[in-house]
Amino acid sequence: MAAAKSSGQLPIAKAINESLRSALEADPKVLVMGEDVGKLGGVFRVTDGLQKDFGEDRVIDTPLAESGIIGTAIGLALRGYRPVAEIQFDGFVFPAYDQIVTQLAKMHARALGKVRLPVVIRIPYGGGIGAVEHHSESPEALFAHVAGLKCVSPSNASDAYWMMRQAIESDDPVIFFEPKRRYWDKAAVDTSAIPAPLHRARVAREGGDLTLAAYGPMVKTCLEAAAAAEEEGRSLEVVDLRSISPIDFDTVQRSVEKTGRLVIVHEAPVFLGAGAEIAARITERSFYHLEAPVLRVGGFHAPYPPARLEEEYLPGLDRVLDAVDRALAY
Amino acid sequence: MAAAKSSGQLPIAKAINESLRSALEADPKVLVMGEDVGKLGGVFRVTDGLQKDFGEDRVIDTPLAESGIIGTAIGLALRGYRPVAEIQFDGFVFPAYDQIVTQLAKMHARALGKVRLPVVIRIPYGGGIGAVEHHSESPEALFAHVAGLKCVSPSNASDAYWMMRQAIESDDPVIFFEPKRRYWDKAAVDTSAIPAPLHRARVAREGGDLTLAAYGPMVKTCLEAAAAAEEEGRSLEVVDLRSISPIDFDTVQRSVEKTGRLVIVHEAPVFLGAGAEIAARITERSFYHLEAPVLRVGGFHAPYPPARLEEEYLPGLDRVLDAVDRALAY
Amino acid sequence: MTVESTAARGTTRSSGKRTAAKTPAKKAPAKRKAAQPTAPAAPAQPELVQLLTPEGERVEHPDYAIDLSPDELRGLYRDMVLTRRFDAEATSLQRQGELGLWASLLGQEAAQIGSGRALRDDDYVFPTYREHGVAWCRGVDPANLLGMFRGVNNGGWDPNSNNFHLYTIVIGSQTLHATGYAMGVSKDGADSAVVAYFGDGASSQGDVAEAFTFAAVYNAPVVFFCQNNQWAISEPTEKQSRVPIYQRAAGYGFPGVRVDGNDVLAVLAVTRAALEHARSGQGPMLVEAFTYRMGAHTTSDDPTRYRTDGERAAWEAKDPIQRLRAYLEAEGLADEAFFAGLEEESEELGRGVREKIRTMPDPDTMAIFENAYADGHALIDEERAQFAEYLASFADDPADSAAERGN
Amino acid sequence: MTVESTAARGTTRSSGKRTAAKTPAKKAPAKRKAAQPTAPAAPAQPELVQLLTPEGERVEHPDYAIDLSPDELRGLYRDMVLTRRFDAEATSLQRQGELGLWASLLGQEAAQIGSGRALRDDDYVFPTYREHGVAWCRGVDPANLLGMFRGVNNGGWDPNSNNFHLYTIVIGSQTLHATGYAMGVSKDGADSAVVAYFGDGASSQGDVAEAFTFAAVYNAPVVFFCQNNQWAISEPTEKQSRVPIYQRAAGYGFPGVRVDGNDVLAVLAVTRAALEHARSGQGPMLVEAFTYRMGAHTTSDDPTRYRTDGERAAWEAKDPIQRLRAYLEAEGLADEAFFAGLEEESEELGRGVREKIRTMPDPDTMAIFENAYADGHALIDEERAQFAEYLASFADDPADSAAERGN
Ligand SMILES: Cc1ncc(C[n+]2csc(CCOP(=O)(O)OP(=O)(O)O)c2C)c(N)n1
Ligand SMILES: Cc1ncc(C[n+]2csc(CCOP(=O)(O)OP(=O)(O)O)c2C)c(N)n1
Ligand SMILES: [Mg+2]
Ligand SMILES: [Mg+2]
Repeated sequence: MAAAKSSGQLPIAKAINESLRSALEADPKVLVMGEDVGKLGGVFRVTDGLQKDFGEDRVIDTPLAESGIIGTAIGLALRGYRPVAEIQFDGFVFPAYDQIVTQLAKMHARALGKVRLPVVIRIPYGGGIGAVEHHSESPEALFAHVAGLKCVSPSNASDAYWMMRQAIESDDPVIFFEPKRRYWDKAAVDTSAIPAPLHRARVAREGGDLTLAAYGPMVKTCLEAAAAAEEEGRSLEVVDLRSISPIDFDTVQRSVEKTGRLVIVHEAPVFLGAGAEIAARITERSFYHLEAPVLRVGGFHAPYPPARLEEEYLPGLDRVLDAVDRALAY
Repeated sequence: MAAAKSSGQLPIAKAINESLRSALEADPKVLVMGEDVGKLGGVFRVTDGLQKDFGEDRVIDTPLAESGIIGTAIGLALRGYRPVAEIQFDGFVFPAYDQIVTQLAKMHARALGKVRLPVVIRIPYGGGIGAVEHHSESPEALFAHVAGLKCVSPSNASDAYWMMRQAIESDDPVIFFEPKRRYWDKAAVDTSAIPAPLHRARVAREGGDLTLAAYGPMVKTCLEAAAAAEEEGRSLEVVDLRSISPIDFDTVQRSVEKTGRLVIVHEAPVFLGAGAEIAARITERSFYHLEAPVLRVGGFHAPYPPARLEEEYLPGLDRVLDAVDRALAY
Repeated sequence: MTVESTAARGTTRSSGKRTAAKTPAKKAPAKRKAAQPTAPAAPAQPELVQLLTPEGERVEHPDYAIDLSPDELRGLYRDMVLTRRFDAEATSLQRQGELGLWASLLGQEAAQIGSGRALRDDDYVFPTYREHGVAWCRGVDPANLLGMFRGVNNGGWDPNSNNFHLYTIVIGSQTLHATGYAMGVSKDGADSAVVAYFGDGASSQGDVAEAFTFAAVYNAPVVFFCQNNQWAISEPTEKQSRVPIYQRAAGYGFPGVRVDGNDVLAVLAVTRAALEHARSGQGPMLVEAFTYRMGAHTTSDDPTRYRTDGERAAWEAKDPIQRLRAYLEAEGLADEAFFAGLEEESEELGRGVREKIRTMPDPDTMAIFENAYADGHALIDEERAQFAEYLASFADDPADSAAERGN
Repeated sequence: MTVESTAARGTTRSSGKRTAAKTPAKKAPAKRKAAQPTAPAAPAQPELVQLLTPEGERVEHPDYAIDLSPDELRGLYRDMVLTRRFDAEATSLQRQGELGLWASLLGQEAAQIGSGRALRDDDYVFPTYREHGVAWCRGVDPANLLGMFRGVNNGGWDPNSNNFHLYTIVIGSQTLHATGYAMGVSKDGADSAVVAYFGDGASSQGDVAEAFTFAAVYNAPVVFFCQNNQWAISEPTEKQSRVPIYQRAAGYGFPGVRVDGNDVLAVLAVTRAALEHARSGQGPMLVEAFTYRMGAHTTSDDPTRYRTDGERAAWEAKDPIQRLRAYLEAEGLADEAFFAGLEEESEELGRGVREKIRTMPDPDTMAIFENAYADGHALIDEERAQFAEYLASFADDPADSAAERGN
């Protein structure tokens, strides 16, 4: 437990573990629940050791029923608890979709503000781990479109730690998208630092020629693309959005009005993905600053492919740089 | 039954009824199923009289369970049937969301094309009828984002008739969004005409100054706005998209490259709504033709309001014309 | 027409079918009994817990007993009468255009008052959209219930003021909320209980099954209270289950019982027992109240399309209010003054509701943007500001107003 | 290591706990029996249908009988042995990196072969992701099952070739497909039956409950076959239900039965009866096969985190293959030549699978865009074209290739 109080290099999975641990310690109302989160510590070990230390009453193995997990989490929140519910993989959140969009998202408004539902839903999401079907999806747009929810996705261990604490402290429901293929990426986590606001974007790398905007797993890809582009003499700015609902358009706009060009990258399908909204809104806000149309790099309008095709399917360095080339060609 | 074989003025609800009737007559594999679709004829009477004429075996009152309705429709389709499943109201589709996005949408690809799921899901959607919560939503973006589904929405009785026939004939799953507040709007339906392709947009009114793009219930609003604008000397072109997945971008692009300006209107929330995709893509396609950013008029990022506020919430003539003014001011 | 007229009419009309003598119901409970050769202690369905026959005769049940004072009995009667009156008032307000919709509880008064009066203050209720009688027992201002049906809000009372959650429209969802709440009660070490109301139709929803599973696995103190009113809009119960719904509980590992839902005494006794079961750490229980929706599903519904007058008539003979009145009268537990006073109180209630609803203000336009989030959201802030500016533009430029544009 | 070695080891190891004599299992079924004073006809759980004890002794059951020829008995044994061998081969292919994942059926051979061999050709199966033994019975090419675990497709065999639907990963969903399919069978007037496989964990999913409801209401000819292998990844069955799962059926209005899932004869008999029940118009039935997942949940799982060696050892004593072998040997129904021949056949099977998998081609990149739609979709066409152009650009301009950019 000492680790939680100090700084150090942590992988994202462990940073979330430490964050949950510190939240469980700080507030007796915080609960962790989900399938296999107890003894097993979750299939990614994100909740490793928590049940041992906080007991079965606070770290709860649930029946295999996602609607039941979220529905009872809502009931627990109504009773004054702050449940952090895990959905085992992105593709398994849909049985709970009704409870999330119809109940969790709307109950605060339905009650004219008289009840609050501080529920966090953790979803390991995205591809790149060579998994079978349903284990590699990026469904964030399906939640961000829905009013009443907030959606965030950290790209690094420090954000993972702090954003989880902030999500748990939020009185609104937060869908916490965990970039599963980056779970083992390490970074320094200063657990005593004062964190940036949960929904604020961050300029992860400065540049002048073009802005790359991304969140979660694609931030690393964009940073690598920016490094590669630098060798070709191009200076790319990388914005880590961190939050998908709300989106910090101000930060993106500032960057775009400096660079004049924007490429948005996400694993989720391009069609009606978060990039569509960013493109539309930034074009409206910065119409006279844009020297090229906002371009998007992301998934295709096809089911996530089998693992042997995912490397081609997922946006990588080359596809990002291809879009950069095209944007710069205007 | 004679009506189905002739032309005449029909309200949309009745046109769909006639379309279902003719499909049930034409193909013994067509089934109609859902809550209260039998004796009651559905809460909007869209299936009125069908059970009486085709029997309980083909027009099936189901248990009150949407996941069950879609899940068994999938099984029936695997057995060779062509089920048309009704979801009673937009807000009640979410319990079936998992079956729709995880099974219905993906099974054809999962089977490498070896099975087909010709399932139509009818959803009366949208607001404007003074209903209680969950009866006025526009969730189409949540389906259009998902590969494997097709989404359409007719704006008039003739399209309602023909598009339903085409949806039933499609070997892909089709989500058929019925503009419930226009159910009683009448138009001529020529049941012997050769229909346009299901996913083709239609220029509903020609104009030169600006393009309005809409689908379903908002087409009428846009046509009214265009008429009002004409009195002010402005010539608006109105594109009825008809299909939301796929979207006929070519038709929109042609119109925009003529007018130079585009306003998209839908009831669904603007944030990550279909308008975002159209704005992003048309801006990319027609970057040098656009004299103003693509503007969007739609719902806010808030739960659909109680009935006494819906008139203000819903895009109406004024909000459309306000956007037109803003677009023309560039 | 008095608030009790439906009951009276019902019994009168149907008593013709059930007895040779056409004596008005109120006057002749004994006659009706005489006309039925079977012992009143044996209800038609052996599995149905009953303590008061449709004719108003007290009978005993081996597992469930009740002993109420005259005051308590009159209280239950009063609750049912006032609830029915409120409900009738709401129906007529809908006809007058004051409400967009109303979901009447007509016929289900005993199921709701009986269960509602079994509750302690610290118990918590998760209703559907039809629990006006339970709301009454919880002390929720009836006018508050009308807000969502009028279209001024989507609920909007404070659930924690009366431990009565908001109405839930999406079928079955609330059973999971109730279960989660009950899990929280256990965690707190409290001995409160939770009641989840749902309908016969709702019993088909996956959420309800999941609620059964969670409640059983965590031994949560929740009573699942199913009002089987025979219909889910146009679908009879056979479209949801081919066995009695209460039997479902056993397969999840907790007891289920079917009670005569038109017998307020039996419902009270059974619900008390179920709550005690939950409270004492024995976990969930399922109560199926066998009752009847005497009116339309909602004011938008037309039940003549799917059911017969005869069916309704048969159920009117089992009217929950009428049978308690027959008992009160036969046992001399209430006099004319009581009934007259109640009549007046009903009128008063109706008048009060009418006035409140007619003066209920429409929400402010900008309320569209309120309460979507507890901690705010940048997009909503932006949209609120843009919309306010848009609205203000009409004030600036009257020539550009909606009226001008003919809308 | 032979294909039967797990079974042999298992029984040997655990027999020490169960009997004083350390005699190797194969040789001494009688001894083991003698060491257990209770009559072998009385299984530990009275509700469990058993026809062959763990020691390999034939017992009778009042409701379920079976009479198989020596050929049929040897056939069942062969099926189980080959299935286990295939499964072991897949596990080792995963360790060698040929598969991304494998979900082993080790221990569940009797549940799968017994039920699979009860089927007629025109019956239809909806499996989970673990029904390799059922697939074997249906004649699906074992190599086909590996495609999704290798990551070359998401299933991809033609379900209608063998009336064996694709594997379904999202828990419980397939029970509704099976029910709908069975509704279609009824509509067609056919007398086929449908089997929906699911797990103990799956029993908690709302979809499964909805499938029960639909099947009961429409009297669909579907057998719900639950392999209760005691675990849903790390969660024991108590986290899903507090009563035996087969009991759930009664609450939905159809029969449920628990069978010893490690007894291939009992599973065959019970499944035949259930299929006959469905076929003959009596509607659905639930079979709970009480068995054990002897291996990890999948090759990604580490069961030492949540269960003891002792538990596995206890179940190894009930090994499905070993008990049938004991019976065959004791009754003289199979000789050394049979076992040796089978050993060879197993090796052959393993070799064949190994070869097929190692030469299984990766899909073409452009397969990403195939089969998303049956009738095409403009957006996919556009994206396919753009992507093809993008890929072609590397060919045009090698200086701009991925290799150059260090990725
Ligand atoms: C998920 C969902 N599907 C459909 C509906 C539409 N609907 C409203 S009430 C109702 C019938 C409910 O029947 P029951 O549960 O028996 O309750 P009752 O109305 O009889 O009190 C239906 C289908 C809904 N509200 N929610
Ligand atoms: C809807 C859904 N939630 C979670 C998972 C992840 N998951 C895969 S298998 C499994 C356990 C299944 O247990 P059971 O039904 O008993 O089948 P078994 O694996 O034991 O054969 C879980 C939780 C899933 N595949 N689908
Ligand atoms: Mg009902
Ligand atoms: Mg299992």
